[in-house]
Amino acid sequence: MTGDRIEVRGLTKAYEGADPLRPALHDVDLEIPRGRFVSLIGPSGCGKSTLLRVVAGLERHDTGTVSVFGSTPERMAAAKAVGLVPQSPALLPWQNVRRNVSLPSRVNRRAGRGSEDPDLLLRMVGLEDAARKYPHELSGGMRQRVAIARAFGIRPDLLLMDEPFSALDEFTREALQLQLLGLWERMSTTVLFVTHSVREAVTLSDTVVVMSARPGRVHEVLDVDLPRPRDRGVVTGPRLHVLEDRVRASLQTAWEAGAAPDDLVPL
Amino acid sequence: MTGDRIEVRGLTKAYEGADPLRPALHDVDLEIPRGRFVSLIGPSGCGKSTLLRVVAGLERHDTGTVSVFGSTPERMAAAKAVGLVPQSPALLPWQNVRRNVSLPSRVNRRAGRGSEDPDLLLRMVGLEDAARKYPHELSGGMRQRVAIARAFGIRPDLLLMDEPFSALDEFTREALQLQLLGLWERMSTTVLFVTHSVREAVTLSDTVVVMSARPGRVHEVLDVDLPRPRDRGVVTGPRLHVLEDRVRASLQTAWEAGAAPDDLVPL
Amino acid sequence: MATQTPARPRPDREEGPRGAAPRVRRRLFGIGLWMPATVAVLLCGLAWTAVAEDQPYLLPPLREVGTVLVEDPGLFLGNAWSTLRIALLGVSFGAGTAFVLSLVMSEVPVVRRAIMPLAVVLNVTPVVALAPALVVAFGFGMAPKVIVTAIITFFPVLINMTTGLRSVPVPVLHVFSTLHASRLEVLLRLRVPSSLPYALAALRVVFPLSIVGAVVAEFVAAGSSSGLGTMIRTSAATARLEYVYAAIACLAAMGVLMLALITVLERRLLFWHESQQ
Amino acid sequence: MATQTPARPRPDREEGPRGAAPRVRRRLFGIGLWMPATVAVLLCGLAWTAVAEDQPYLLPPLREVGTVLVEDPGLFLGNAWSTLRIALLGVSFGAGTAFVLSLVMSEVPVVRRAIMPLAVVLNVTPVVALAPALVVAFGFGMAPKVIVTAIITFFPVLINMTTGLRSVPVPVLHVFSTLHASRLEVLLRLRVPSSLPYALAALRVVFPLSIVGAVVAEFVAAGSSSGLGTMIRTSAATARLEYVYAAIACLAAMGVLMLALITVLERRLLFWHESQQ
Amino acid sequence: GEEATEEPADVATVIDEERCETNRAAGPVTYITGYQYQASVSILEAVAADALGFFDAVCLDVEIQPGTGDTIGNSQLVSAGTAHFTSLGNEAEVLQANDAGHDVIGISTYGHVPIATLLTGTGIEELGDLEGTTLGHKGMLPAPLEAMLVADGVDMDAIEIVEVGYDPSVLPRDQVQALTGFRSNEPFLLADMDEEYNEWLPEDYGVVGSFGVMATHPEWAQENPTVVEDYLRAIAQAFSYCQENGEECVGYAADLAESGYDVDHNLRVWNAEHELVTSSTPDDAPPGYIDLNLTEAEGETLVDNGQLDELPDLEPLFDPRYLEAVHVATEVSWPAE
Ligand SMILES: Nc1ncnc2c1ncn2[C@@H]1O[C@H](COP(=O)(O)OP(=O)(O)OP(=O)(O)O)[C@@H](O)[C@H]1O
Ligand SMILES: Nc1ncnc2c1ncn2[C@@H]1O[C@H](COP(=O)(O)OP(=O)(O)OP(=O)(O)O)[C@@H](O)[C@H]1O
Ligand SMILES: [Mg+2]
Ligand SMILES: [Mg+2]
Repeated sequence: MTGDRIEVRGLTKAYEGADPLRPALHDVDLEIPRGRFVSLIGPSGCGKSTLLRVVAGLERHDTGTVSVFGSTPERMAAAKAVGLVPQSPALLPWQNVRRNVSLPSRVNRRAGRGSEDPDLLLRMVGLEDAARKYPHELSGGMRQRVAIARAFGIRPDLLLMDEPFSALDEFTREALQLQLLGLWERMSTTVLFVTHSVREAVTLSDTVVVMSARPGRVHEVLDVDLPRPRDRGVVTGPRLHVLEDRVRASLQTAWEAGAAPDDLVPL
Repeated sequence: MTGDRIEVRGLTKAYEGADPLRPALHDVDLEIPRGRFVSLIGPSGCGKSTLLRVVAGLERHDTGTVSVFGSTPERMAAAKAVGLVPQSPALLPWQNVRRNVSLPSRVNRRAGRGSEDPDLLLRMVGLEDAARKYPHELSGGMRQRVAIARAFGIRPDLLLMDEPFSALDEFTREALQLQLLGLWERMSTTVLFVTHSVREAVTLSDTVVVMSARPGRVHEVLDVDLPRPRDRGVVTGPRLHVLEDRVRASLQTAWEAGAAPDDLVPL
Repeated sequence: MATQTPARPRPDREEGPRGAAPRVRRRLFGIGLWMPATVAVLLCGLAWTAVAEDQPYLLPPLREVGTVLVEDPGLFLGNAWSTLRIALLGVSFGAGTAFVLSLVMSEVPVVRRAIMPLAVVLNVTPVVALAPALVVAFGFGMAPKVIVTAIITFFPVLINMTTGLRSVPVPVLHVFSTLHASRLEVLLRLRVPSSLPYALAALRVVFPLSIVGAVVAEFVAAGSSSGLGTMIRTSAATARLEYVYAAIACLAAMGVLMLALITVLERRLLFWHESQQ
Repeated sequence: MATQTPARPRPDREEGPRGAAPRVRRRLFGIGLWMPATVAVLLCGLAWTAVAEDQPYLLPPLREVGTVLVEDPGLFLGNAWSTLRIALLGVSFGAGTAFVLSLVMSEVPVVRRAIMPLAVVLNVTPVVALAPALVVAFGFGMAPKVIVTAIITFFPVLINMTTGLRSVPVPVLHVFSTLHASRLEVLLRLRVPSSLPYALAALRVVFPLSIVGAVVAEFVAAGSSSGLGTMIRTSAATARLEYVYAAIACLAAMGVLMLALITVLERRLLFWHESQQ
Repeated sequence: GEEATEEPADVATVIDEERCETNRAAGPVTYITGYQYQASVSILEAVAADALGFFDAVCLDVEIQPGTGDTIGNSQLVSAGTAHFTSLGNEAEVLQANDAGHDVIGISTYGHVPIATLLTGTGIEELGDLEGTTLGHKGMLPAPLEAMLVADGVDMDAIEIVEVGYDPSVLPRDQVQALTGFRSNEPFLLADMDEEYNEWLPEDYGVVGSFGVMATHPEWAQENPTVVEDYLRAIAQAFSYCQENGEECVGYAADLAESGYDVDHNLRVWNAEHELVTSSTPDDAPPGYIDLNLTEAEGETLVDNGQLDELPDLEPLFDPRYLEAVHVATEVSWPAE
């Protein structure tokens, strides 16, 4: 039965105008049971964002199939069940923070999903003071937080986050990770999470998918069998470090597989 | 003598239209001797980017003085001695990667500074394959690397980097950190480096400046008395971990000082 | 809940970040704004006077133009109002239709492909040639003149809006897609606001253009007995140049006023756009 | 404000990322492009015929228009070339001057404040009123007509460029500032390319406008013995409507061609812009 | 407006050497037509004179420029020296041009009846019926027509006067009940449309008028009297030639008009106009003669309807001497013939 998972089979995608021998994604297979928290990690340019966009139904692919909980990505979106945090915050510059956050509740009302109170969302990401500011008056991290709050607001079935915490300091990041885990647990959301932080991938996920570049493909899928909730004890324990090291090692081989021999020369 | 350092004294800046009681920067004092590698770290929205822009002479300030090696930020720029990596990559969308990287060599030629070979720069950041791509065909991390290569290219006296590695995976990041240190050592560049990674701040810098928010101010200045070069032995050693923990502790107090009590509520 | 001072659009920021103390500039603001225009106008006045002395049948002495204006302001006001009404009605119809059409065209490519060539045909058809037919169809009233003005103002808005509606950042479009925003929602909540800088540039073009349109309409459409265009025409026919140029002065004043209005509008609507930073 | 724009310039992507297989659409591409326009033109033709039968004074039978065109294509080609030459010269001068002025104005606020009101005055002055004076000043040649066309095409370019030159992302400006790029370099390397979408929208407006300008110029400037405008005028006076509309058809063809050209230009110059994604 | 299609009409020089030199020394002479290359009296002759080599025969290098129909504009061009001769619609326009500050004088007047005509539907049986109806004109109600209406006791305030375009079909479509026109133009166009109409002629109401006036700059004429004389000489010669050979002359005009030409219609215009000239010229006067008495009467109509404040001194505004100098009795002196 495919109704309870995201299934990507033999996915290949080359961007138009790019070298067709080095597609952005090559023969990617991936299976994500409903309710899982899956991290994507891999070298820069390996196709993580592309994969996310394909799963969200935002990008055509060349061959292969993508099904999301037994339906197409498009139909998922129709139910307003997908929350997206793109790599760039993608805010509406002419609306203030509060209206940006409450945007989903004003769009596609017929999907009939309730949405969170924007003020609560802003408190969640520590921006209640900035509610009336406009995007051009925000710092980079603040913009990212607005995008996160916006995605949280629709209580999505599937949450696609592309490096959502990259511009945040460790403590804000940690606080938001907790918020994210809370949301995930309460709503049994499925999360596909792109990150560059091995530690973040391991502390948050059930599964870490390591990708490699040129062409973009799945290098290794690692299960994180740590108990939940991931409280301080778990997060600082030795098992975590072992896992971290395994992911890092996998990432290193992925990185070396993708990097051409003379890729990184010292100047 | 102020000729051999960057001096910021009593710097206060409030953006127009924002609450004047909570300026973006409040009474900031900072001294950076020439040739130092200084990291700025602090909660999101504490004014790191603003401080960087003021030092670069890109933003007016209300009170206080800023002098860069005994001259004004503007005169530094006139000598094309400042390399800037802004928080957003800020590439020219109509030029390909190679031309974006070689932009500094085409601009302000009368400053008469030589500049690096763009192909070498692209190899440095692992983008020689993407030389003919346009920014809209790049991944987020690739764009960031283009911006880094561009800033390296002018062999600046002062390098201002605003979270330059935030969108890069650990290994690419590490490789570029090495490149950066190499550049810094060879050219005795002064580096002001904004990061959210405590580990990055400690491994790279001579000094870590911890800032706190609301209003943005200097919370603590920590010296990193680790030997150079920071090879593997140093970087994995226990002294580093102690320092990391000190910075993290400082950052935590800074974060708590800035965060309003009810800032981050669980949803 | 802490209430924050809302960040508002800022009036004057030409000189970039490195400027003198802002306070001083504020003081000079008024002078800086009006001086250059005044000087330019004065210079033109001088040049005018020189030519007028040399070739009186080309340009009337400025003094006479002034006299005419001062002696019977009512005459000019009345005719100006008559022309302005046509201009405003015309630009409302023309720009309005263009706006709506551009929305439809941006959504339905077939419509775009069908309409664009027709719009071009309409645009290159000299209205002067159409005017008689319009009078036949709509009689001697204001209608044909309003239509001529509407035709003239239609195209710039259509073109600018078409470009503007397409100028949307892809990531934001993606967010709307995942929300499964309807095409209408994407249009109204994303494309239309994104196109505002283009729309306002178009308005800057077509508001003055509407005045020209109204004047030309008065020239060519049958049944014009009032309006500055009629005045220019009849005065030119009897070589009463001072009236011609007095009327042109009124037209110019109307145009400058309209542009000032749009600038104010722009400041309020586009405070978020990079062109205002 | 970094707008991230993935994806290459693709020729035909109206339907968003979720479309059918691209190959099939490629095949239909040609038809899809021409069909709607053809249908629209056919429909207009039918409407025309209906009106023409009813009111032969208003519209001549289409057949007659066609006959006239077919019988003496040389006549129309010659006159079209004559008008086109004026239009192209006029738009080069008008748009060129506007381009240069907009550069100067964007750099020197004083110049902007001095010139903008004069530009508005020029823009609202009905050129029809100016034409006789221009003939006196410049003789019977092409000059006065080119000037009239230039005046008409000047303003839209000036306005769009002024907006376009200001639409620069702040972070990129900052990079140029730290390089201490001269104002000229910022202008040429940053502002001008950034303004291209606006410039091309302006060209789309003013190229067809230049044709109207040339026609109107032929109407009002003495010494016009050739050109489609003259043809429209003299044929209308002798009620030879089939010539009037055949001439208008030529004008329309010229306008559509110009627009197609600009579309091609846009594809080549703006592949990087979000409006082309 | 270049010397297109120069016919190989090798007319020998008809004036003596010295005069020829004087004319040549004056350089190119520009004539701006009243309205395009319309085959009206005073326009067609110039076109024909050029094509037939009559100008060459008097050693003149004449450049013909098509006018736009804007007579004030034309007189402005003459006044500014951009052009040297122009055709004005009637003598009243000479007065108006001078009133407007343009320096032009009339040197010949071919038609001595108003060419303006009032066309009405067949329902209008007397001018009084126009009260309460709409009258269409093309820019300005011609003075002779207004004089005609006033002379017939029509209450002008009771007529709605509107400007209409060039399209005469507004009359049969009943958008206007009366339409001003030229005797040589609109009646033919309406006839082409198979429409019935009534035509009202001002002279039937005792209103005088004129058409086909050649004008030039007074000072320039004084400096170049032989040029003006010989110009009129060639025109006069062309007039008599085209009376016989209308089709040929209209053909020359058609050659000049690069943007299409309605030969048949223009031939009708020419025929109508030159017949009016002949019928309005007394047997003892040459075509083009100037009669200041008639001019004065015409001027009065302008004063009456307010287009002129007062009648100026007519003497300096018309100079018949140039025409007279090249005529022997009523015949143009053209020695080669
Ligand atoms: N152009 C602006 N107008 C008004 N306020 C601004 C502007 N830019 C920044 N601010 C405000 O100034 C404060 C500091 O912003 P800044 O960008 O310097 O933060 P930062 O330390 O770089 O944060 P981050 O780590 O999130 O990038 C923030 O509160 C922000 O809202
Ligand atoms: N719109 C596009 N057109 C052409 N090529 C593209 C486009 N978007 C991405 N690519 C290419 O596809 C590859 C994968 O890009 P993608 O953005 O998916 O990488 P990523 O894994 O998200 O990298 P990063 O960690 O740097 O964000 C890259 O080589 C990139 O150059
Ligand atoms: Mg990415
Ligand atoms: Mg920042």
